Amino acid sequence: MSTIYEKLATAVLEGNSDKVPDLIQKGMDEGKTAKELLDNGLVVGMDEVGARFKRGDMFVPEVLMSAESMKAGMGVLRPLLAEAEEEMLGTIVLGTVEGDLHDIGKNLVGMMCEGAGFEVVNLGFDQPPQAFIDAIKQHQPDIVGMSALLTTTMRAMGHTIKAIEEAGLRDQVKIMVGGAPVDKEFADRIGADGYGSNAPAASDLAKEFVSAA
Amino acid sequence: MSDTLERLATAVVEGNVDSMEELAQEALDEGLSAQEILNDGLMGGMNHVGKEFKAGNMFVPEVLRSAKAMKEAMKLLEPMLAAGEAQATGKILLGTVKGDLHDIGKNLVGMMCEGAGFDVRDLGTDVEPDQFLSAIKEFEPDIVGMSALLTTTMRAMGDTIKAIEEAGLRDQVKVMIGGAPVTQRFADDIGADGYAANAASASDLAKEFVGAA
Amino acid sequence: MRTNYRVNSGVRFRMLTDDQLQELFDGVLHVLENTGLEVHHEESRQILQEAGAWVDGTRVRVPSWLVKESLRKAPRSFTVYARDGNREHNIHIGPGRAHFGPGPTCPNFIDVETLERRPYIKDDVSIVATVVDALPNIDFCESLGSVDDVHADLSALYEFAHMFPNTSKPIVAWSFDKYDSEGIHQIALAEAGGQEAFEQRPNYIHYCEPLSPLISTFEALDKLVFAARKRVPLVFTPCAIAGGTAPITAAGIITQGVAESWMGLTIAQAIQPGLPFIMGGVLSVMDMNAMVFSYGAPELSLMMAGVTELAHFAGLPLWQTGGCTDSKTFDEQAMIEGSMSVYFSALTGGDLCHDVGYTESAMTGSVFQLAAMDEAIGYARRITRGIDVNEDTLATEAIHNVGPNGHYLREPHTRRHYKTEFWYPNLCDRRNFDEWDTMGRKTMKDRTIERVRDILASHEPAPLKEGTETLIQSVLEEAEDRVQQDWWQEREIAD
Amino acid sequence: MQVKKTNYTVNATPTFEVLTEEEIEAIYFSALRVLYETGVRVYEEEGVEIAHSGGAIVEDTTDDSSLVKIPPWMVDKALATLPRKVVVVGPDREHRMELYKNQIYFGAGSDTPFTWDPYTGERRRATYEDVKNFAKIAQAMPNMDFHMSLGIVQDVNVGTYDRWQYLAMLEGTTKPINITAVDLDGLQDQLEMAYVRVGGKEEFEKGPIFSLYIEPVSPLSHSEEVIQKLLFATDNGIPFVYTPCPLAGATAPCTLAGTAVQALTESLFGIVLSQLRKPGAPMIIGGLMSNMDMRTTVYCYGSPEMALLSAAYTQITKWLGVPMYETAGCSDAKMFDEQAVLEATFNATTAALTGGNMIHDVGYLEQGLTSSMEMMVATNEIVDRVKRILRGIPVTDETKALDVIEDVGPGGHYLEHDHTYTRFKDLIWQGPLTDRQNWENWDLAGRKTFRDRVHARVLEILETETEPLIDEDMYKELRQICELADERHKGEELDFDMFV
Repeated sequence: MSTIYEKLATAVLEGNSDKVPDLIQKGMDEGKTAKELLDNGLVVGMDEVGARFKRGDMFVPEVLMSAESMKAGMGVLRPLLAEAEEEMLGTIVLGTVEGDLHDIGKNLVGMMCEGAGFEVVNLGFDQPPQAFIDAIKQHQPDIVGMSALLTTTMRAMGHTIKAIEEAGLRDQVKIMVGGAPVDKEFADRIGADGYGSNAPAASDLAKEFVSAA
Repeated sequence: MSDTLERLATAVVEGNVDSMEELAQEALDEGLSAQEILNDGLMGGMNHVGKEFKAGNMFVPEVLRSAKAMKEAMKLLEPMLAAGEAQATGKILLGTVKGDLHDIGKNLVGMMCEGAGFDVRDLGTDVEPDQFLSAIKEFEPDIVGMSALLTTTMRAMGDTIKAIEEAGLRDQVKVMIGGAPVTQRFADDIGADGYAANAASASDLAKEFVGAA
Repeated sequence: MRTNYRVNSGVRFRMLTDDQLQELFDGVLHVLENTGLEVHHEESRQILQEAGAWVDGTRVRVPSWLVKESLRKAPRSFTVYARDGNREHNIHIGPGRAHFGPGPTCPNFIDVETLERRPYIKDDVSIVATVVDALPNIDFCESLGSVDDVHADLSALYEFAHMFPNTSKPIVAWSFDKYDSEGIHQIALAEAGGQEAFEQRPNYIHYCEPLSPLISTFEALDKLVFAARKRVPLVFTPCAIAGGTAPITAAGIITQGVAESWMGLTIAQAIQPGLPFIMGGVLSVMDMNAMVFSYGAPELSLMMAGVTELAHFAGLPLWQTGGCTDSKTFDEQAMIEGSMSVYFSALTGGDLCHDVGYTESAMTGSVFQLAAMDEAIGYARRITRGIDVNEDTLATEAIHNVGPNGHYLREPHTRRHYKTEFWYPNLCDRRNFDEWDTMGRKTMKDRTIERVRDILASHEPAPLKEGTETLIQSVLEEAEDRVQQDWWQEREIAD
Repeated sequence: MQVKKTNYTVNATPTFEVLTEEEIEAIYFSALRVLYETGVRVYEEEGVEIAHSGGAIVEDTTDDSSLVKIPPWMVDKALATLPRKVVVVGPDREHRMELYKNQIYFGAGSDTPFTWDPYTGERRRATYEDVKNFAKIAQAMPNMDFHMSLGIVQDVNVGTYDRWQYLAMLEGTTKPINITAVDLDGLQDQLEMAYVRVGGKEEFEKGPIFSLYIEPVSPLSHSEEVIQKLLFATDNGIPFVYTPCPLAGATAPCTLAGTAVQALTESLFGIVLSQLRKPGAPMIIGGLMSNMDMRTTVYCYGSPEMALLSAAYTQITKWLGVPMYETAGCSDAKMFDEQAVLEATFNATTAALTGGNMIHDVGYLEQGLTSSMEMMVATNEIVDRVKRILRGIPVTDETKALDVIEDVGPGGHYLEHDHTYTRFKDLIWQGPLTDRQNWENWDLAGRKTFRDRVHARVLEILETETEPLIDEDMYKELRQICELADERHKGEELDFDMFV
């Protein structure tokens, strides 16, 4: 017989969103805490998903199914964790910067981060600096993620970071950037805290940010 | 160099089969000897052909056309050369060994050697060791060339060399071998004097053997 | 519901029209009837004469009716079976299906450890067969070399004896003469369970090669007669050189090459009506400066496409050629040439495409070229599979649901199709730069070498039936006894 | 007497198709349905207004966009005036593309952030000099018929890099160019530059020396900048490529047929809008259609699905009667290696067989993020091979050579025959970079690989002194347009250099 943790991890791995809330309920009935179910169940499942994806043994649609089930689990656990005053993974505000309508990469980052257990606020595409500033004020995120697909709009990332600085909010958030023409050097140049070369890397980076914080 | 000789050389290079006899006659009429025409006109042309071929600027059908052109002129010159002291570069006996009907590589070698001024006798394909022996006795070649395209018939080359040895004729001739599966190692193994990777190098090797290189 | 809805199952490629094929077909009949071939095999000449051919010394001319009758007897579709009953390894030859495998008789081999070129040896046979067995897009086996470290007469027999245990994919067996063929057949029968069982489920194909221009050699026919009597499916393929041993024009070389192959067809069908016969040949140009028969020329693909279509027009399967190169090493030229010929072979549906893994114009066999071409074949097969167009794949509803600015990553429609609609590579790398950089900037060559070594370290082919291994040993011993007196042996001892 | 054949059809070239006509129709009518029932989102008021007054239904208008639904009859009407043939020429008027059914032209791709430096062997950000060098390579390649930048010029201002890019290309090539523009202002400047290059507006209108690349965003979204460019190009007689880049499985349906439906919907909207604005305005559709690799999330530039989808879409454009912008000569490999040419061989062969007109992206590596001069030179050779095959198999009395076969007879050879001598140079393809020596000679010559030879060729081209293609005065004039643009856009730049 597998334990409730194993069942939860398996449900996440298999992307079984319907089953996850039931399993959490069952775990609570068995006397497990929300924190235990998260750390020993859901997170273990998602770690395996990440490992398999990196090896090329899992495909994006499968990863997203797993992310969905993780999100479903978090939906149940988040209020309980808050109640227990447990530390949660945190919140990410995401957006594609002004002038850029490409947002598939950013959407993928959003879904992967949700899968990692973050609360994700997705602003959409073509977002001016003010939209980021408003969102930071409203959602108090730990991390702001920006993407751009064009070299011209990459510049808008710089402008956005500057605007955040000027609004006095720069110290509250870690900023990560990404998008096809972006690289580490550019991220450093515009004063971002990090760069994710693709969606899984961005999600790893986000985890790093909050664990370091 | 006389203008006529230069034209002869050019005609050889260009493979102007039809104009050869006329040009050769013209040269004779000018008082040039057959040997001069051969050495400075025809062979000059063929040397150029050889160089161009090696440099990748001329192609087999063109080389053969040049050889044919030279032959045309030789028709006229040969009786005179035989009468005088003149000699061909050397004599070569060629054949594809017993069991092998592949002809193309050996034919190429024959044509290339003719182009280099050799007197070539071609025994054809599927040649028994005995046929080589009687031809050596009768034709008295400087060089015996053998080819084989099949790995099975390769060893018939060894048989043939052995037969030549046993007949006591080995010292009279240089033996060169070739063919797609043949290697230098194999040539050494069966006691051949040389190996050529293709028709052009076979003709070079032959020249080396007779000290004309 | 739709009607009058015609779809392309896979893509459609044509080099020639039916009018042109009919003209080529008539040209072949003309050559066979008027020019004829030199047939260096007395028994075959007798068989041909009895069947209705005109024999004049060694020259044989075949009347058109006899060729057409032979074509009618030969099957277009048949199956060659895996020795172990693994259906995945069976080959169903028939319209629209292209299969791939290595070629035979290269004198050299690229050593798997040192990566250096050296003579092909006995141990290489099992390496090739194991790699063939493991590669998903390689369908049949040949040895990629002539074994150098056994008696020269026995090279073909040793090849078969070492291929057979190491792959259950059907083997196309090459041999020097009838004696090899007998030994090979004995081994195959032992595994198949006797002659009758073999006839029902043949597990190998026999390969014979006549000579261009227009010569049926003794060995080729001697083997053909043997194979036909034993009902072994047969490949009869000349290797004609455009401008050398055949006309330089594509139409000319095809005409001559097919005439050469159909002489074999006529003899085979006279001996064994209905014998599966795979028409040849290997048609390409000679590089007129380097003087090599080119295995990488675009003309190879061009001429092979033409001859494939003529074979299919006449109702025969074809022995295609591809995945080979003139390059001396594993480089970009090898990939360009190999990929292009593999692609055209797949496009024509040429039934059995061999010489995959040849480098250096057939002088050196390479399992690395073979493994890389496995990837190219997979690629080609994805293209030739074409695009399904139906209500589900047209996806108008999915498009409507997602709408402007949405995405499809979570759509059920995507989940249903992403595994089958897309091809996933083994050797082509699609990581982004950072990951590729972090992982050591490996080229495709590096990955190919790793993959081959992985296969050799881990792959285990299906075992032979009990007793077959013993029989193989005794066949080899018998053969060794037969050739013992040869001079070659003396040389070996002298060394 | 040899009677000439009648009732006899010849394949002068091979023929290749992915879809049947019925399948093409199924895709087309599905696209009409999506265009009418799902609609497309348009982020530009004037565009919405033009569509609306032309008969489109406009719904769901927000502060920045509207959903526009086009009834099928509008498409029929637009197709009736759409030119079936588009011509783009080079500034020298000698290089020329006649874009219509089955005509094939190969050319580079544009705007890669990175490039492989041919001297250091390192991947780095592209500069003005790189773009100029790429143009020089393209100029030297006989099978490259048009050009795109193969690099974003990143050692100049970001907001005006497009003008510099065009100038760099004009310095290197006289072939037709497919430009990109940062925005409408950038397009206007480049048109000015083109006028200078050919000697005035009228000369340009006689034969445009560039076409414009416009990329709507999948799925079904047409941004402000895209519509502005479309309208400007239409008004000014600039042929333009309207090319969505749908990504099967991510921004388009996972099935290739579904991706074709969506791409066609996006293209058709462009056609309708351009023809409403100016009946007869020349345009080219098609573009980059590929799939997302579900194991790595990358946008594949070397997948078989890309080749296949491009081929299918080409057939659709042939059926519609509109020039096609195909994709080939590109790869997902990170550097120029065996994978790069494997993928390019397949996609270039497929594109050539299909007959898509403007076949772009030659020289792309790493999913279009990096360009490589080696890749372009290698692809030139691949295309040359394919063109040999495209010549097909002529079947005539001369080529069948029955008499020659009879003359030579069994056991003879053809090397000396006139039939061979007169034809071999034409019939046997020779590639300057392809090696066919035997082992011994190759070994002696230093065991050079294809990569070595290609690299040497690249350096040879770069280091060959050539006459300037534009004179000093013209260069100054062109340069001034770029500098004025820099001045105007100064305020938009960051207070530091982004890249250099």
